[in-house]
Amino acid sequence: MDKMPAWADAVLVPLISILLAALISALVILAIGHNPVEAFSIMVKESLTSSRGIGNTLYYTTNFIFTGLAVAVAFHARMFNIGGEGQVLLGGLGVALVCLYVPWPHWTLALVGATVAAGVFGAAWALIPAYLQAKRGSHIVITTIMFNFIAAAVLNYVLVNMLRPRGAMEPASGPFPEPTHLPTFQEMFSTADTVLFRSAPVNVSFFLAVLACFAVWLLIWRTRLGYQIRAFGHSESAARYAGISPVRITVIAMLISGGLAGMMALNATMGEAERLVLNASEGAGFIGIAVALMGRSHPFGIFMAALLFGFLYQGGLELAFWTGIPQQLITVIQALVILFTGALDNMVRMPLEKLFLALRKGKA
Amino acid sequence: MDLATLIPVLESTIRLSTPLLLACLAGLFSERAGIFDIGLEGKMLIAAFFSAAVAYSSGNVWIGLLAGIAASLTLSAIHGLASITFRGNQLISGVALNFLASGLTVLISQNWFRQGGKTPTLTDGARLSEWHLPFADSLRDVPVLGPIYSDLLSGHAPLVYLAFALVPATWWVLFRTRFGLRLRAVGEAPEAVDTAGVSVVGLRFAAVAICGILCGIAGAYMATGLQPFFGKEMTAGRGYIALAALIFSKWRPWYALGACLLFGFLQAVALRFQNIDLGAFTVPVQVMDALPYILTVVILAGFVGKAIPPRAGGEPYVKER
Amino acid sequence: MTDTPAIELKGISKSFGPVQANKDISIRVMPGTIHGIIGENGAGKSTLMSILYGFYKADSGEIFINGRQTQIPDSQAAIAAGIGMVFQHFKLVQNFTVLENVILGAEDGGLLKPSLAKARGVLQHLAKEYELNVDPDAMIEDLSVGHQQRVEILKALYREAEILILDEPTGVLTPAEADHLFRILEGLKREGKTIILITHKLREIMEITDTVSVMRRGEMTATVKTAETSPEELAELMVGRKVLLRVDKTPAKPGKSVLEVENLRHTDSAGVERLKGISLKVQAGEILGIAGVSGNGQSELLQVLGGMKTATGTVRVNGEEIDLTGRYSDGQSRRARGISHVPEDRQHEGLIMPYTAWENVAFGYHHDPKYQKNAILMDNAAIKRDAEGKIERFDVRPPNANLAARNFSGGNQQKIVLAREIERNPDILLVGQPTRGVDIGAIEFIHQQIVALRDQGKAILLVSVELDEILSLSDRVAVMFDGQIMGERLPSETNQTELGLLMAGVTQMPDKDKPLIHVVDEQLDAQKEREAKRHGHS
Amino acid sequence: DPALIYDLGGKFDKSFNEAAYNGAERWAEETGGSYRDIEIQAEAQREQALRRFAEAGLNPVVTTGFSYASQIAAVAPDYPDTKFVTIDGYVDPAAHPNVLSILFAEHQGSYLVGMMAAMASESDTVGFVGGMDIPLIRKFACGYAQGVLAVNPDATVIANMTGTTPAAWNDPVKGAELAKAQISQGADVIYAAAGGTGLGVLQTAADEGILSIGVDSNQNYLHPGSVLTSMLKRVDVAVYDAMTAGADLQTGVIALGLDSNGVGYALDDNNADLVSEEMKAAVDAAREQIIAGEVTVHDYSEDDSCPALDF
Ligand SMILES: Nc1ncnc2c1ncn2[C@@H]1O[C@H](COP(=O)(O)OP(=O)(O)OP(=O)(O)O)[C@@H](O)[C@H]1O
Ligand SMILES: Nc1ncnc2c1ncn2[C@@H]1O[C@H](COP(=O)(O)OP(=O)(O)OP(=O)(O)O)[C@@H](O)[C@H]1O
Ligand SMILES: [Mg+2]
Ligand SMILES: [Mg+2]
Repeated sequence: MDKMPAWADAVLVPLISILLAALISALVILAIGHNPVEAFSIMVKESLTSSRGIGNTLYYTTNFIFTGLAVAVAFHARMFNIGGEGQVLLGGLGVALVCLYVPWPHWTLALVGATVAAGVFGAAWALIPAYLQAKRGSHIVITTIMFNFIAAAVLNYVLVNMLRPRGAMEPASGPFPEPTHLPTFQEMFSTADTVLFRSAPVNVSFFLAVLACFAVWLLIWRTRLGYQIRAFGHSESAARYAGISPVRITVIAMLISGGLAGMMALNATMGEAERLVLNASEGAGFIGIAVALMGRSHPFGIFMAALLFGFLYQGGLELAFWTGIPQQLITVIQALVILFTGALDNMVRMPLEKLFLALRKGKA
Repeated sequence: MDLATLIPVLESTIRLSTPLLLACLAGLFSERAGIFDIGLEGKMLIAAFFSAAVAYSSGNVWIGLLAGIAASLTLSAIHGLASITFRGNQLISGVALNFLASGLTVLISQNWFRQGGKTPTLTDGARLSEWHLPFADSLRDVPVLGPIYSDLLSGHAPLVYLAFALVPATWWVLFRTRFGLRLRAVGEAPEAVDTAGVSVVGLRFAAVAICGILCGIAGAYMATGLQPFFGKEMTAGRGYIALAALIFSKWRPWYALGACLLFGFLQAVALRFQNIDLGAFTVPVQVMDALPYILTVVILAGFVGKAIPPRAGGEPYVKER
Repeated sequence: MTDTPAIELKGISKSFGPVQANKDISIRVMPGTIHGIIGENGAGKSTLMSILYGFYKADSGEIFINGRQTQIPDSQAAIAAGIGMVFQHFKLVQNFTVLENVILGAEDGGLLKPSLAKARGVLQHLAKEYELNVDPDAMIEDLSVGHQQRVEILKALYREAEILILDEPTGVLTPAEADHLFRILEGLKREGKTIILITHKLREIMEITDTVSVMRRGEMTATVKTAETSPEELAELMVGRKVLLRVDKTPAKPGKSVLEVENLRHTDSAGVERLKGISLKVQAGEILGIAGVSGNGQSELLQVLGGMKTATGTVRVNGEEIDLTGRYSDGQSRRARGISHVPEDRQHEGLIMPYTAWENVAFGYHHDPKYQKNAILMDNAAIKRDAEGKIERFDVRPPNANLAARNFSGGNQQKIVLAREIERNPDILLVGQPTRGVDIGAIEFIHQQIVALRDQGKAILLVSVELDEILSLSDRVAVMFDGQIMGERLPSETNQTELGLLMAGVTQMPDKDKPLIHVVDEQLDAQKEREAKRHGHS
Repeated sequence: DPALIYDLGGKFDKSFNEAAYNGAERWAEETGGSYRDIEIQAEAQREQALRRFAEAGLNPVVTTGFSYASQIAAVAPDYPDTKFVTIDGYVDPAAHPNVLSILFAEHQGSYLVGMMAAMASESDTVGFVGGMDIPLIRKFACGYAQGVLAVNPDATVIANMTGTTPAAWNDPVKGAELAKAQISQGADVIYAAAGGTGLGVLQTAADEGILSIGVDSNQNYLHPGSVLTSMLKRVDVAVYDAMTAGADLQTGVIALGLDSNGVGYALDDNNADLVSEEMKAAVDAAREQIIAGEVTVHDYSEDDSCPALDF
């Protein structure tokens, strides 16, 4: 028997938490001399009410879904993968190599090839930390932090000394050839007379992200591997009793996690920039931690959290555009949202539980 | 490597290690009491800003230090509220506080100083001066020991000596005092502490507060000692490295010293020896840059083995489900 | 004796969310008596005592200590009121020494040194007075559960408790240790201390208590003088129906040898040899009981046979040798060989506590083709159906397959594990501590199931620290000590005393007037010394 | 109205972006006009910001940083009536008639400050601290090293990079350590081209009593008497000019070098005592020679190589 109905826990608690975060954010906006009502309405208007705004929001959402899922899969096996940043960078490298050096006839094939490459490269970058954790007990938190730095160095070297077109100023690869360009929502959904999602970077990889959500859900809750991953995550000794190999699960879970992180690069590299740039991950690896935690490691929750963060990113740019409020305000709002929905949720839940218990007793 | 090259490297090691060490000891107190803290970075950052800002405004570095500590303590209080009082997720709380510090410091700094997140440069009394140990000048010419004493050990900011003194102090507090006994117990078995008639909540808040104070000192040292100003994001990921050092040291004070010195040393070496020319080819700067991190992984995998955190770490203490 | 009760609880109620653990409970305990409390799993015994000790806060009700109304908002207040409690799940810091655990919360002054010195002295004194020997510098995690319990009692005595609550103290003790505990309790009673004893064992209630209270479903159903009642009556009060207190079984009809173990050796990760050449044989249709003080290798024996640990030596199942170190030395392979395993530690091994009951029913058998929908997906509906059948047949309460395992009481958790393992119809059933912490109603049921499986001609290896259980279930008994088999007996030809001595590694009877516990202690000390020496060399 | 989009480092980086900001502010002050500006926080926002401003009718849209080149190339055709300016980026003028690319000859300016460094150095060892190992920074370093060697062929140039993550541009503590490392290796003049990290280099130089050289903006004022000079990259002028020209802006490609005073070295009250007459004379002479084509400073980005320094 639960203390309160499931819908209240799933909807009411996050909702009130977000309202609290918004309230404090409003105070911060007031404190720096702006009008919070105006600020929020700009954010909502420019990111959720036009197809273009939605398109921009969904672009960021796509990134966060991938990195959020990556963190979540590792979490289910009780591992804290802080290495999303590095895995994204390597995934980007995989995408770039495949797009630059394979003569793809059509984007569909290129997408398949690049997805595989992104996954493989991201997974490979997670493999060493996973192996060391499984075999040597080296704490995955340290090794993945270290691998983020190492990945940055690798990418820096590769871009500056190898992939950069001769004489180019930018530490970036050359542009990917035409056939690898992914269709954007604008190309997909616009008709002759109405242009939808004008110039928004959102592209087919969004659907890939949604697919990944579903796949992860299936994996974790419907497959034998997921059953074993969760079992191992809950209790290593019990896993051993059941004949689930800790080494195998640790490595597989981290490979999947790294692969998912790597796939984020599809969106940013193949979908948006159409070349590999130095900072392809843009901190999404870290946002992914917050997204996974807020989404309670459930793909649906991750989708919603990614949407929220996408909204904050897009709304933040628009806010800066229309009011000149610095971008750091958005960072503060993000922090407050994470804090209230993810860490202070019991502050809302506890009184609600009492309320529902009292209501139930009143009825009984 | 001869002494003349070694000493500057080691000096640099000391400077680079100090913020790591303070943050690492901060984390040690918190995590030994069962509260995981990946918000070390944010606390250092916010302390760096407030210490520099207040030191600048007041012209007194010590008032700045107090302000930095107060700012860091505020974040600690939020972390405590979330993870102790409301039994929230400690990792999320830490992540959130890192974001909060990163945003707030620049926002406030811009609001106050209008220098794009930087504070004005501190001068004179607003800046942490260096301490010269007694006889440092007269002993310099003694072979070997002279330079070690006068150049390597002397001439650091007082907070550096404090940081290193805190290692034995931490050890002593943890293993020789009542408070330490209870603190370690609450991180291992809070129910044992509870049934022994000691407040779990009180102990954990105390630990989190100590963590805040030490992070505050770490941040203040960066923005008033190592550098006489605050620049945005100036902690540059050191909180995460400190966290790594903490796990590396298996939550033990002397090992923490070793781990932080190691990280500092590897960085100092990497900074000093870039573009090593091996004749046939030059080792690219990126390799040297990544070297501290690669070596950390190697050492971790080769020698350190499994690090077992305090048993009750990361879990809120819940009596009634 | 006065008329004022040492403890009086009036109208105590407590609910955990929607669960009402205590309902309007009142009880009086006279000073200088031993008061027993019995009740099924989940009846609310631990909750009531935890309220008295200030661990939980009651929703309503009053507490009187020595006639004075006392507020007990936390354990500090309880300690101040002279109450000490030994919890069902010990509240010790595993990697602290005995001394550190004893002084925790009762230190004198800010520095540890004087506190430790003082405690060392007091402990020496207490040890002499109550025969409570433990090495004050030993780490808790290195101590046997029996010794850990002594530490808990020492903690209470160190705080000068006048009222001592013990929650299922004998669940983990050997008979000798339990006897010893009772002598200590009687000594304490003679000194005028008041003792509350929670237990599932009616024999203990009859043996030592002055009065006994019975709890059922959160309510206090009766309080009677022990002298005026009988085990049968108590059992009925507890469960609400008549209970068979003895196992009903026919003589075994052993068939061919199913499990053969030869010279089995296992060394743990710390380098200590835990199994030192075990050889044994179990035939179809018989129960081989392994008795022993916990920590003498029985756990490792089960774990090796169950595929959780590697070992050297030979194990044959139905005449075929099985892999003990390589690719196929895991739980999956053992199950494929027809070995089922009810592990000793259901909470950390046998079940995934956050998993639902139905998910746990597939645990370990998640490869079973009948649980798969296709090559990729599991057939959750099939598992659920299977689980519902098992829940019904094994009378798991509440009969809700969607409830997480952690929300079942210990006895019902055990039934889930048993249902899963027994209904596999294995050739061999490994079963460890099948009734630890389980109430008598459930014990009866579990014993019946094990015997029924035997009667189907299966081989059963039973490990238990309960001599009662070993003696009543087994067809043959082997005693383990220090990683070796000390001897084998037929239940009909041995008794608790002989087995108790074998369990302590004593193969010949000691002097008449030397208390058994001393012999046991000496033996244990000698063993520890040997181990320390070995560690020193390595 | 014109618009200005900063690079990821942000408006107040104390060097490059801030120079652009200063130019825009000066324009606004002098003309009383108003402009819009924005700091982005993610790669994808580059294009978004460009479009936003173009659609809002702002003209010209000025961007700072080489990273905008490819985005402008993608966006410009959609807004033929808007003029785009990329500072440091290069967009093909034939394909994009509404884009102005402004390139700076940083190697020339760096060459001059390199000469000054060599002349001011007593130890014949000078240092260079770069933010990250990227081509632009190599261009700075390479020009600098050539200048040093031109004055003193036996001089040693110690060139270090701060790191490989974005934090490399914001780590004054590491900058300070790099400076100290170079000092211990004998350097007594250090040129910092490392954003916020450079502030730590300048600070340390001041504390340790050696000379430093600032970059992009005039940073002489930060530590008067310690900053030998600053390599000026007149981004402010470029922005000012672009905004002044407004919608009538001439597009194409402009290379701003010594000849057009697009780069140079800073001389003001703060460093007057540090720059001797001979030094000034030598540097000015070199400047004339470079303008006249008598001396060529090798541009790293031309062929990805540097005759004076290994990377
Ligand atoms: N901390 C808790 N939070 C929520 N529910 C609890 C808690 N402790 C006990 N309960 C519930 O309260 C009821 C009474 O539990 P209690 O532990 O007091 O029983 P018990 O009589 O001691 O049983 P056992 O013989 O198994 O020890 C059970 O339904 C149990 O699930
Ligand atoms: N040593 C063994 N002897 C007999 N059967 C075995 C042995 N090991 C595994 N099996 C059985 O073979 C089947 C396949 O086992 P395997 O471990 O290859 O599973 P799998 O296909 O890899 O599944 P998963 O990846 O989900 O673990 C299972 O039904 C398992 O019980
Ligand atoms: Mg398999
Ligand atoms: Mg109980």
